[in-house]
Amino acid sequence: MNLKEIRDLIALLQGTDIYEFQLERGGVKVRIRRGAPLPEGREPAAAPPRMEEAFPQEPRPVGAPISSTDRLITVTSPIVGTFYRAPSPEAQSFVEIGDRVKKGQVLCLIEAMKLMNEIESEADGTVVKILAESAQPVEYGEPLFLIEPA
Amino acid sequence: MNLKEIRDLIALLQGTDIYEFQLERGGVKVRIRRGAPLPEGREPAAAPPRMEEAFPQEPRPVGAPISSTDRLITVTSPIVGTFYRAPSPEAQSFVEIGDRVKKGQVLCLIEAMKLMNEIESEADGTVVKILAESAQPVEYGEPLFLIEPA
Amino acid sequence: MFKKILIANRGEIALRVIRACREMGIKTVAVYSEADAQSLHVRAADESVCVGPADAAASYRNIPNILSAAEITDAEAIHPGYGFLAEDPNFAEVCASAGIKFIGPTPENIKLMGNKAKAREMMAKAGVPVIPGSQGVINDDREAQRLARKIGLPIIIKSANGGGGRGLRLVHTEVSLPNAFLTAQTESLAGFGSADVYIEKYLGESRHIEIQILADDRGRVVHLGERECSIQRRHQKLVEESPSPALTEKLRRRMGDAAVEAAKAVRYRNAGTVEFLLDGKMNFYFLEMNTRIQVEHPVTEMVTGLDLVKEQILIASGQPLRFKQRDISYRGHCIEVRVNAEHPEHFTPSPGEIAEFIPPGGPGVRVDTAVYSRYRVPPHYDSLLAKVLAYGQTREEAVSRITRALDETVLTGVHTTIPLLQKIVQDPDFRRGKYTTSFVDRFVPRA
Amino acid sequence: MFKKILIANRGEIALRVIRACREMGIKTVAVYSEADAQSLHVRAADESVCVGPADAAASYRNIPNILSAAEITDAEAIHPGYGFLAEDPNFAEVCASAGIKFIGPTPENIKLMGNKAKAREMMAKAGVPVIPGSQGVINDDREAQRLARKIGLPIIIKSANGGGGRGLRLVHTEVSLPNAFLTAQTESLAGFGSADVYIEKYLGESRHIEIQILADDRGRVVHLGERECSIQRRHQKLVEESPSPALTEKLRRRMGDAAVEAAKAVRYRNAGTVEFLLDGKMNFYFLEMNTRIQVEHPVTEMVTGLDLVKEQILIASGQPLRFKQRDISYRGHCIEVRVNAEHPEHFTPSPGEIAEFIPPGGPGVRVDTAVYSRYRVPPHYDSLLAKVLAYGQTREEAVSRITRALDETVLTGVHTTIPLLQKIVQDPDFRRGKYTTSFVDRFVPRA
Repeated sequence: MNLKEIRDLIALLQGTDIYEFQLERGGVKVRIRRGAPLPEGREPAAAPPRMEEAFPQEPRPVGAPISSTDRLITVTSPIVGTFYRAPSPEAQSFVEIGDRVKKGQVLCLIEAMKLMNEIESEADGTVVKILAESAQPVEYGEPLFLIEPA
Repeated sequence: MNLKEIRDLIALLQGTDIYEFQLERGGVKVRIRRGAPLPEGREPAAAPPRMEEAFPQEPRPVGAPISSTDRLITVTSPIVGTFYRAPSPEAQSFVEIGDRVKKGQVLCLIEAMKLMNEIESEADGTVVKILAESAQPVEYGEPLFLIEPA
Repeated sequence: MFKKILIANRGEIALRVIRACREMGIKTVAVYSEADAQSLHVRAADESVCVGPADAAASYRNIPNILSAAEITDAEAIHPGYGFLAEDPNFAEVCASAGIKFIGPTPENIKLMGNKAKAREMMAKAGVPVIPGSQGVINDDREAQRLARKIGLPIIIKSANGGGGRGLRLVHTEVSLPNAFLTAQTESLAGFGSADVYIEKYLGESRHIEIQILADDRGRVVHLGERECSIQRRHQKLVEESPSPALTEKLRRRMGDAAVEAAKAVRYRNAGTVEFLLDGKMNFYFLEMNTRIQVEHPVTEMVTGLDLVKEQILIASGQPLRFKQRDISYRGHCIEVRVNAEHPEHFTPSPGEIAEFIPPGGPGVRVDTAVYSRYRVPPHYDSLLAKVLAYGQTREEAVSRITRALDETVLTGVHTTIPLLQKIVQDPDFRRGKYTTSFVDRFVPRA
Repeated sequence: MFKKILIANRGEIALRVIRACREMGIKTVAVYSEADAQSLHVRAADESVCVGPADAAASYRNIPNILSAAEITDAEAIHPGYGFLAEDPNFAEVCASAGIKFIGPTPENIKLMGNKAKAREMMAKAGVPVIPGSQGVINDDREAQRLARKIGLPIIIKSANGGGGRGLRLVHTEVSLPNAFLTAQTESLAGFGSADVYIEKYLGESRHIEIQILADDRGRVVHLGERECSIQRRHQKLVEESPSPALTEKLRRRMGDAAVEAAKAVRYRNAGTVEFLLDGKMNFYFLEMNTRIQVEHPVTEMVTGLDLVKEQILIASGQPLRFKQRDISYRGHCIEVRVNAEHPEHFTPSPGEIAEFIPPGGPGVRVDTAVYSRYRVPPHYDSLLAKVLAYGQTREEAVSRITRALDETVLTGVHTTIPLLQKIVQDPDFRRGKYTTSFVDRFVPRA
């Protein structure tokens, strides 16, 4: 199976209500699961903001890795506060995308109750993605960095 | 199995209530799961009668044939009233199980608003089962007789 | 007191009556159509009887089957709810002849008030103010023209057997009168089985205010204050409240007295509502009398603390009213909104399965509904899903609370009028209490 | 007035506070643990912040995270609800030092009333009747013995830092006293961090009656009448009502006055509850003061028409009370039942997914809940699913209505206390209003 086939397959599934699809080529094994696993219901009429629309379409799985592959490590915020990529506005960021980091190395600061808390890397690896913006609030469990372990 | 086959397969499943489908070609293995996967819920504790237990476990499909085979005709009550198998307490029943009946033949009386209403057979055939008891109330659509058509 | 009552209705009002019976220790019999076998009113009743197919004419309006259901279950009385057989004088009569108590007014009350022209005449005689117009039925366009000149245009031509705002013709110019008159007669004949029409002066921007009354067998009548029902679309009420933001204490007393006089004049019995039009100059006029419990009765319950359905049952069982006019007191303010299964802009009905329903709750909120998550709204009956009521110490609190209640209601799977109701209760004029029967027009695209 | 309030709680009380804020036009911030991401209070709030994992110690009791959440969302005030941080004087203090208004009493109020022995002493000084017993803490068993002889057995040994009935020892005989005293000290140290205990005479069959008070910054205090809370199991209230079937008008006034005196004596601020024991001879004694909004506060709301959470917010924002004692009026009767996710006989918690929930509704019924069909009740928090309240013109109507409401409630998938509550409200003694704190024993198998 090549990239084109996969692309075609994805296009094929797009817009259907199939929510699981498996394929094994060797002994020809197909598995299709369709129909929303959640109870379906027609969409309501466009309306002023209401509690029924209060949940984001895809609630962020708090504290869980958001990467598609399990190989990446997600560094999440252990506290609630304000995220800073650098020790001061003028200073350089602790890390940039592509930087190699060591376990225990400071990745960012989170200010909470007037105190700066250093957030350290949990493993050796490479910074693949920075998910929070400097000077923005972060909640508990919010993903901050994706690290590809060395 | 190629993309076209898969596409056909998906088209086939679209609009059905199959929610899981498995196929193994080697040893010919098919698995189809259909009907909504009902979310499980633990049984409630034994409790005093409450509305939550008010529905019978298997609500009688009103007005629908209750026989397992579609060949039988169900004569249902077209009105609400009291069912009588005979014209008077001393008289013989209009019909018994095993009797052959003709279309239009009176099968029973239903008393409603002090009036006796004759209920007739909808077809020629044999009385297979009598489902209501004499002098007992019947509601609209309640099955009264099963007739095996001649 | 009755031991068992049959409820000849469905939906939230059937459940409402069952609740009253349960609290009074009275057994209940639900009737239902084949489309309603899984309905909450069936689930809530002690017994239930299927009385016909989905079509209401063959089930909920099927008098022989409903009476037979009462007979086979030994029900001593029938509560008709609203709609269906509630205002059918024939049904009330047949109940009486079958020895089953009809929980509502006498057949004569229903018959008289069903004839709007006659009712109008009767009220005028009793000294209740009526809108300037004809005395009884008008038979030809010449007569209509003479009257129009006397009372002045514009005028409304109404069917004597219509009601609830159905079968109206508004006439602005004399030249259009003859044609309009003929059309009104034809429509009346087609719609209500009689060509009888009558004429009233059109009063322009006005309010629709109704007075709830209770009358016992001994001729004692009390009123329970007013409900303001001006928020309507095509004479279908959407929002009701009590007290009315328009009434002064004095006017309230005068309208209450007039309603009591109206009820006494026709020897009315049980619960009823006298509808008045209140014009821009604060003059009020008798419109019609509704001879049933009304959809919006909970508004009155919230401010008086009374249970109107229980009072209906007590009266029907022959008990005298337990209170005098001076015992009735009002507290706070209540607003009701009607959540219908309709598209909020085009008002097309929207039956189907409710995916999720989380009703509002908390302080001051009452919900009357027979729907629930995964309930399938049948296409055969009216579109009312739920009545949501908010009580507040003040009108301001009631308004903020009904707004909050609507915002927190989760009801998906079908279209509902919630978005329209949200717009209404957030409208600055509504918040100020400044509105007339034309208020809803601003939210509804012209047809 | 505050523009934004953070609610440091979850479940129905968080929703309750959000409702009050919405009605007042105040923005809300919900905090939640990872286990509560799909909770209704999160859905209902304008903003939400995850403050920790499921374990409440690391989330709902996590002071730094909750204060940070207030800071990053610019919330000006925090409502603590009940439980969690509501009666933590340290939290109230830290809020003050962070410039965030704590919606509740002063840290001093909380600290003082948290020490039951001290509170007792203070109340006795202020002239509020206290149960005969020790003045402050008792330090050794000899002292305990002397006191027991003076006031007479049986006595109860209580932890000074306990409360809500936790950490009690009932002593019937002098010979068992020394041992019981030692055990009580040990348990108090283990359970509440201090070996301080005090002693009260055991009064036998009695009622638990509490008075709701409101106090503003200017020292004005009013009471809102009583709640009868004698229906308890192991000091957990199951059913509450107002008015109490036991009180006379005179006794009500005396207890109300005593509660106001108690609040004034400690310069109390915001909403609070003074709990009294009422013995068989109609003598009442101060038990403790709860320095928070209570689970059962809606009972008072139903009979007074007030919104207690709004009053809390108004007081916290510095506004004076809007009414005097004579402006408070009572109407009708209200009964509340607590529906818990517990086995109705063994009281083991029953978390899990609710299959179907159809709350009761209709006249006089209020439901405060944060659960809905398919909601998963997490195993981490208290078991309260819903508070169901019934209002009636009379106690009789309220009793028949709460019975009806329980009967019609559909709540499947988890075990609930509904069957027990049904038995309680149908009990002839309950119906007569004749019960004491030992009432529930008859329904509960002995351990």
